[in-house]
Amino acid sequence: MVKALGWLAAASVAAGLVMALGVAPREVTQGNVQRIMYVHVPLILASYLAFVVLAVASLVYLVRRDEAADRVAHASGEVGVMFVGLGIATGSIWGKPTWGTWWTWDARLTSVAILFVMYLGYLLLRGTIEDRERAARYCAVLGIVAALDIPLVHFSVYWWRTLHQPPSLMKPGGFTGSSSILWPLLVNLIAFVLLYAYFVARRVRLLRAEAEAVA
Amino acid sequence: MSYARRALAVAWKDLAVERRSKETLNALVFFSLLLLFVFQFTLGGDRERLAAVLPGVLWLGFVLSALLALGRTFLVEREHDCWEGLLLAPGDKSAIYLGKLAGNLALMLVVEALVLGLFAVFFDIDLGRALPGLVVVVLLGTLGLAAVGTLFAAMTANVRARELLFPVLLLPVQVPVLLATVKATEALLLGEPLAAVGHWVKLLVAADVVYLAVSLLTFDVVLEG
Amino acid sequence: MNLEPIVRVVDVRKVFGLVPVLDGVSLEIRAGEAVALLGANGAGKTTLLKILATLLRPTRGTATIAGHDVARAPEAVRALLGVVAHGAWVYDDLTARENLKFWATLGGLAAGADEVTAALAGVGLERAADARVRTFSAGMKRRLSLARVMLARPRVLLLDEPFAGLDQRAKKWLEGRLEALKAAGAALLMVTHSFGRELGVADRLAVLAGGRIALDTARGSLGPDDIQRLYAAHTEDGL
Amino acid sequence: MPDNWGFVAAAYGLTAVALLIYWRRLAKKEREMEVFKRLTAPRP
Repeated sequence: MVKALGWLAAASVAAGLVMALGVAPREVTQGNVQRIMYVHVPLILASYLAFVVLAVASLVYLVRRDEAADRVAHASGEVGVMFVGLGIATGSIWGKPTWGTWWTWDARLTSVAILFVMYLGYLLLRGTIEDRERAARYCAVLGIVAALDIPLVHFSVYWWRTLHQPPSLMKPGGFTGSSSILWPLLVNLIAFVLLYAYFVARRVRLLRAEAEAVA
Repeated sequence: MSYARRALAVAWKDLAVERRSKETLNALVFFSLLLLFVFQFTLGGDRERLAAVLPGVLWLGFVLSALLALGRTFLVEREHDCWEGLLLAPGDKSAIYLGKLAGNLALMLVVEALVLGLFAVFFDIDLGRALPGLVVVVLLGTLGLAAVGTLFAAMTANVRARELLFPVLLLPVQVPVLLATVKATEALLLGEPLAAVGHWVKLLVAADVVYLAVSLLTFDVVLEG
Repeated sequence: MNLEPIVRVVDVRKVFGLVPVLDGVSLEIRAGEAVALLGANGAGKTTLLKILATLLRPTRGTATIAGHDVARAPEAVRALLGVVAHGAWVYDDLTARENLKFWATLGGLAAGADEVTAALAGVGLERAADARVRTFSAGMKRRLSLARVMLARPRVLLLDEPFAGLDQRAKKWLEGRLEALKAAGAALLMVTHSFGRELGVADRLAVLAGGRIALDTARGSLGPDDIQRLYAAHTEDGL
Repeated sequence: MPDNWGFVAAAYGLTAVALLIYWRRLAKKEREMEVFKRLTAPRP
């Protein structure tokens, strides 16, 4: 099953790549550098999915103390942090030619950076506690608190940015809605979600093997 | 109503231990004086620069002393080997959370009042008009910090490198509270009425409600040992 | 002593990392009965005590107190428990009376001032009732934690080396208190290293070796040297 | 507006490399787990 998911993910990533670099039109104002959007936006949206899955799995673990749920949370956190980290990196690579600087306190990049640090803390907590059962419990609580914090982070960062200077026109990740842009974006989004699912599946299988080896 | 009595017992115990040992209070008072001098040396001279930076500096002082105070929440239990005693107390553990939270709030508010007073005197800021609004913002912000801080202090009480882990876990989660309080303080110090920062106040209230609710619901799980 | 055991441990296994500290421990204690648990250092005595005290979850097997599973219903178990562990659970900056009052209130007991004074008198601390616990000796701190436990009138008492560090007079006094609790119907599990007079309280001796109960016998008329011989025999085989 | 293909390549390249590293790390750990299992498998 996991292997099939792997091939499916690989195929859709390849398709996404072709569409992003070939099929999608050359953006009028930004030029081809805008094609970074087709990997930057899916990475961030997939990481949001990862953090939602993490919170739900944490809740399931707390209610049913089901180790499998904890493993899903752990795997989802790991892949989520990687994706959001890559999202930030690609965002700043995109920002350099567009705004002339690697980093701007743009609302979206800021809130994504905060998520990155918050869930990096989740992985740090996971790594610090030896006793697996206690680590699972504490990480479940942190997973839920962090997820509930995401909307608060978004509101506060947006008000902090938009109430003073108008949102910059060429903001990376701005959705110019023409369909020729939307299709490649959608395909790439599905590709990265499948990739996320594939990585989580393999990581969960590995975590289960590690747990069984000890029991 | 043994729930309230148990929460009060925990709060009373913490404040009694604190009043007699004065460990944390001394550390925090000394820390805020230190902070004041550092800011005085670096910023004291230039009035305009000071006014622009003051809200950030003030809240930096509040947050750093909050980290010190909150990080020590379960220190007395750990040092006197009473952690297992808390674990084995039958009944709803969130009463212990509320007791610890009250103790933390009292301690943090005392230090914040001191820091605010010192700043007002040493940087001769006219707090007069802004004070009522400031009190509201400080109370809501401190509650937000303490609500999650007390929960995370319980989580990191028995963990290796807890002094490092605690701020790393707490600060990112507290970004909304930090943004709201600094921006609101900035506006208030510029003379704007509290209504002008209504949206920040609403965000702080929402954050406090979320933090308190999730902490009360999950504290039992954290205190399972 | 009624027949139904109040403490029942069935094939409990506990693994730390890859090391099985407990490997199938089974034990039963009835109300009003005291069991002394002997064993070498690291044999898992304190681990078993912690599992019964709901502080550790067994990797496998079950342990119940008055029918409540320690892992699944810790709250119900804790209401019946009295634990005197290595740590005396005392706040040095509070007085003996304040400590008792705090633990009683936290335990949900409506212990009035007179009850607290009586408990302090019961453990011979009435003179030091209002002194800071910081000034107490180890023996006095142990007596204070015993007073804390007796206030709650537990049905099961878990004691981790209660006699360690006590002088002869305090040992004899503690023995008397434990006999009184037993007579009142409490079940006692006492982890100890000494084979001396303190075992007088125990109705049964259990030796923990190789992760299992290697010996479980009535104390009867066994003198200290008989116990020594039995213990040596079983711990050698166990290693 | 210059096309900055270099930046596009950098973004895609970085993402590809990172995903590959993670994938290889998973594969390596899985192989290690197989070896560990064979070693600790109880003798039939």
